[in-house]
Amino acid sequence: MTFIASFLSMFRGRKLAIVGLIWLCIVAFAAIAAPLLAPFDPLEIDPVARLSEPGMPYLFGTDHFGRDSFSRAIYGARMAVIIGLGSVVVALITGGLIGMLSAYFTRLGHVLMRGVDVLMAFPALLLALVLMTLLERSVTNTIIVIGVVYATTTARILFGMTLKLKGEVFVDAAICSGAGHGSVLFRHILPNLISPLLVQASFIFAFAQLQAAALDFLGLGLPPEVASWGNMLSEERIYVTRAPWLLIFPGALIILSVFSMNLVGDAMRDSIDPRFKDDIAGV
Amino acid sequence: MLVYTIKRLLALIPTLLAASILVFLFIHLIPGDPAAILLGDTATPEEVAALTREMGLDEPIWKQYLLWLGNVLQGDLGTSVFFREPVLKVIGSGAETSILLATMTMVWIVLFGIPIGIVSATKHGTWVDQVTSGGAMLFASIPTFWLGLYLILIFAVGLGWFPSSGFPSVSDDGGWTNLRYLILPSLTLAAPNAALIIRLVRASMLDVAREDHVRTARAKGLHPAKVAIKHIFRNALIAVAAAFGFTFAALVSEAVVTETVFSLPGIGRLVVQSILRRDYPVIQGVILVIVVLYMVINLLVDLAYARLDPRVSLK
Amino acid sequence: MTSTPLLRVTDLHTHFQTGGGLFAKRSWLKAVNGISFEIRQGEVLSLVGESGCGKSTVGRTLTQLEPSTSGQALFNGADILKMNPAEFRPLRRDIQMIFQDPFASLNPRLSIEQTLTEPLFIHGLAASRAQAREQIAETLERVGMDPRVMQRHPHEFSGGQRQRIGIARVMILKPKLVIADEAVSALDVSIQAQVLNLIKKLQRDSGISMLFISHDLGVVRHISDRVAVMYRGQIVETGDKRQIFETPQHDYTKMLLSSIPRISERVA
Amino acid sequence: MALLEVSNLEIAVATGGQLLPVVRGVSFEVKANETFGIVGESGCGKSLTSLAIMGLLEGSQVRITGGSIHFDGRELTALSAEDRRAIMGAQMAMIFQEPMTSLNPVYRIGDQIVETLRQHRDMSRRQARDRAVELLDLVRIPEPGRRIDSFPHQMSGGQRQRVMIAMAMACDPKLLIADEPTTALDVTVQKEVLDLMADLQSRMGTAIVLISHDLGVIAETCDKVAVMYRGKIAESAATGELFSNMCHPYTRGLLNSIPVVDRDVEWLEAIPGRVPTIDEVLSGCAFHPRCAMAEARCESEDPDKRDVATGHTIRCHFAEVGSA
Repeated sequence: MTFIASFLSMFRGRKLAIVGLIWLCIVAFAAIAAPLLAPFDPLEIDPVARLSEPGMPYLFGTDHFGRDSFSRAIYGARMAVIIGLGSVVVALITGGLIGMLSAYFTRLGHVLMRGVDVLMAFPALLLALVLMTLLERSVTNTIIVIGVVYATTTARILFGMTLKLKGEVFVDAAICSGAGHGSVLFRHILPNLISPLLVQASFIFAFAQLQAAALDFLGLGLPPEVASWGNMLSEERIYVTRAPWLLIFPGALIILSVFSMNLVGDAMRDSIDPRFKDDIAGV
Repeated sequence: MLVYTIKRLLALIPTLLAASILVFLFIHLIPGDPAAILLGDTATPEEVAALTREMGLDEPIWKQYLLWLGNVLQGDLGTSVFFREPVLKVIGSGAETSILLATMTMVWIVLFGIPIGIVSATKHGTWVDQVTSGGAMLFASIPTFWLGLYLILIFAVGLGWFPSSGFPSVSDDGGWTNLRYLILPSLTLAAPNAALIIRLVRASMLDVAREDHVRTARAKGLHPAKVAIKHIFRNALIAVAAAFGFTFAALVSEAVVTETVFSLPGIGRLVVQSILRRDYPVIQGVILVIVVLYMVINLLVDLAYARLDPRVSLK
Repeated sequence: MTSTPLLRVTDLHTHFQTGGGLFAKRSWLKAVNGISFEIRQGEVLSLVGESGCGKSTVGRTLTQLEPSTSGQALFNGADILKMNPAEFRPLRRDIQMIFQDPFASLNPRLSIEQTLTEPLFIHGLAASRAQAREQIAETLERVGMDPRVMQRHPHEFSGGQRQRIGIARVMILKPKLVIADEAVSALDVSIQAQVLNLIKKLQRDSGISMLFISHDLGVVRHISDRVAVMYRGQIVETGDKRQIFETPQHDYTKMLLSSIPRISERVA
Repeated sequence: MALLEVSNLEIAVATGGQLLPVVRGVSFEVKANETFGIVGESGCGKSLTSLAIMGLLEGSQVRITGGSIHFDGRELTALSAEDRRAIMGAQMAMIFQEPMTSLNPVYRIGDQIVETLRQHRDMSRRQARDRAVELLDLVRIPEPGRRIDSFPHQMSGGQRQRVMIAMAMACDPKLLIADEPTTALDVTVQKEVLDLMADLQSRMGTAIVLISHDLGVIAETCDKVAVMYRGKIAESAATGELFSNMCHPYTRGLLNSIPVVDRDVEWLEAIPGRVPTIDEVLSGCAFHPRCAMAEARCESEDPDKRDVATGHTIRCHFAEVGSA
């Protein structure tokens, strides 16, 4: 309970961030309850109703296959959450471990961080594109690719923060008490990294949406039939003059969700340890 | 300074070598016979056999790498499957567009990012700050291609102020006025990056404003505007300069998308098309060129950084 | 006084690499540059000197927070500088350290009980949480704190209280040697006096030996039996407290003593 | 007529929608050529008082809520921001606790001194630079002609504090405010800096307000002293008078808390309890929870200021001269 209370206290006096948080809750709800909320099957084609305008029964209109955009948007929320959380998990676990261990074990760190440096010499989307050319288009591969791209930045950030914590007096004190490596790393260092990691996670979640949408747009992300906001934009972009709503709705959903996540991340960042603020790569 | 630059250049070599190994391995990671991959679907078995010998594909992999590296150092990045031309020439043909696009974008980023960032920081806590920094965050949340599409829809299709796609070279008819083809793309590309610079200028200035020496500057009786520019912004610039390396990386990433949206004949679109055409030699070449360029730019950023911050020793 | 010293340090060097890399020449900062001293059972030896003289590095080297470059430190006859971390670990119970900054020396995420339980479990001094709690309560009382504060976190305490908790963490292990690194320097004068009295009382009651590192000559005179004056990585003068403060021999000691602003001169 | 007259100064911090008083009813005077010391522990309001006089509270969460600051014939609290700036750095200058961070790291020290000079004096670059060399020489920086082009990080803490003093003295101020100027320095360097300040004062007749937590520094350098506790002046007197006839139980407690170098004391007479934080609500005399003399009255009634000897005032219900 205290955790939730302290989480909510970060949003005191930040009306916009609260709106963002509410929007994210709506997206999360839509993602979980998609089959119950969607009036149509997102893959069902209705050739008669191609490119219908928003109204009844097609709230957001239909695309050029005659699929219901509203239902696709709701399933798109599910995809957004899956991609976002998936990338966060991949990035934080691989990047986090590499960064933390590299900072703590100096010799190992020398080697590992050099490797991270090399990967960071590849601009993010380019790295993602190259990896996608090697892999098949699928949800899992998209998550892995975006996760790997942000794992490098996460490793850098965690490296810096762990290094700072390693120099903390309370870490020296723990060592003097006889604490071993495991205890120092996981009992004394890691708990102090949780809040900055959550902030970093929120920014990765936001960036991942944009990256996934860009990959979809370039035809190198999710398989085209998957209902994602990026695919909705990518598939229908040639109809932009005839059916502008087909781009307005998914575009607005992406922007709102990314903006909300950034606002939430920003609010959280302001309440964490000021020493770590500059380390986090966010908006 | 020169000694420092040379040292830094030497220090780049290990990273470059490691990166080149990754780029080299790229071809080998694709399932199938590398020679067949490099020659494309239309290759005859004789051609494949010839290239296998030429590249030493029957040799151990480290020998292949050295052979490849030797060729790269001589400017031979292979031959495009699609264009049947040297990769370097293919890349060169996209260079003009991409360089002009990047330059124009940087101009917008500096022109919008820095002044708005300064205003946002000096008006900290007021509605001006909320609108500018909130607006910046909103712009950083818009997918590049979506923004591009709507700019085309409004300013090219609707108002007809700018051309909607393509880019004739400045050496073609129209000369430098052809740059108008790049206005919408460069604005599209600049928007999220300028937004990040606004946020960064603001955040660094707010950090610097809390430092002790700013209080000293105020105690001198200086005008607040002078304190903001000469003491706060000048010091914040150190952090901002460091971020320009990342901005370049972001530009490269987003240029891929932007050039595709606006159908610009640049390197970014070349990457995407090459991927779709399975023109692997070109993909490999472009990645290598971009990685080298990125490292050089980071080096330049570091040198600028050293000039901005006298505490960084140039030894 | 003829008994063997608890700690005998001989020609200790701790150097830090300050420059150098792939293409640069290495340079060294000789923070501790050949010092020798000994601490007898139940004795308080102060290391006094100005910032950068290397006094803190001595303490950090003796607790293996920094690796030594050369020299010998015999603790109960065993050279602790030669030990690897695993060999040294059981000895950490005997050699404890009080740190300067009470705001940084406690892990903000752990409750006082968690902080104080850890050393007990590591060294096998408590078999159960209940047993640990008993010892913690007793130690907290010894350092002048209400045992009921156990469940609280560091941010709920003032600087003086945190330093008491830091002292409790040390005393709970019943060490043989305590290294106090600027243990009262960060505290306000009125609180500094309380903590200084506490340290002196605990030291007297338990008869532990102490290496007291400080820049404050007044504090040093108050707490020590013997004093070693450090300057630029070396000890320039060692002696009985009286001798150092009343008949200093070395010019540097004399200069230090004459630099201190004194209240007595203004009292008519 | 005193150069600086602070009367009934009230300062408050705005936190969470309310104003917490942090300096309450502080009054004192400083004459030309005089050094006035303010001593106290952390959070007693001594630094905020000095920042308020200098005019550096503006823009922060802290503001002056009452009282007046009269300086050289003008009421500072009533001046416009522009008029205030004309005084800052010219007639009134300040040096701070942290010499390592008080200078801008990206500019050469000469340029930072020149900036002050050209802000207030009609000088050419050349003239200002020559004057800056003179000033560095004045604060005993060796080879001033060469060191003027140094960056702050190339100097030691003591040298940087000298540069700060040179910068502060650049326009011959009438008042120098020094907020813990030697706290971050080693004792040997502290002595040099304090000697330098005293020397400059005797040459230029500058009035000095010296803020310190160190009774020793105060005793050696000040003509008059105010001891602050929890935002109020607990005791104030000429330095000789204060140290020979200490009255207020807090002042005496503070003195007895200090371990001295000249004699052995078995146990220090520490003040019990802890230094109150600014958000604690304390009724009556703020010191009563820690005071050995406290009676029921102290808990309910805040003592007014009263004289115990000529120029010697205290805020305490009971203490008298010689009662210790």
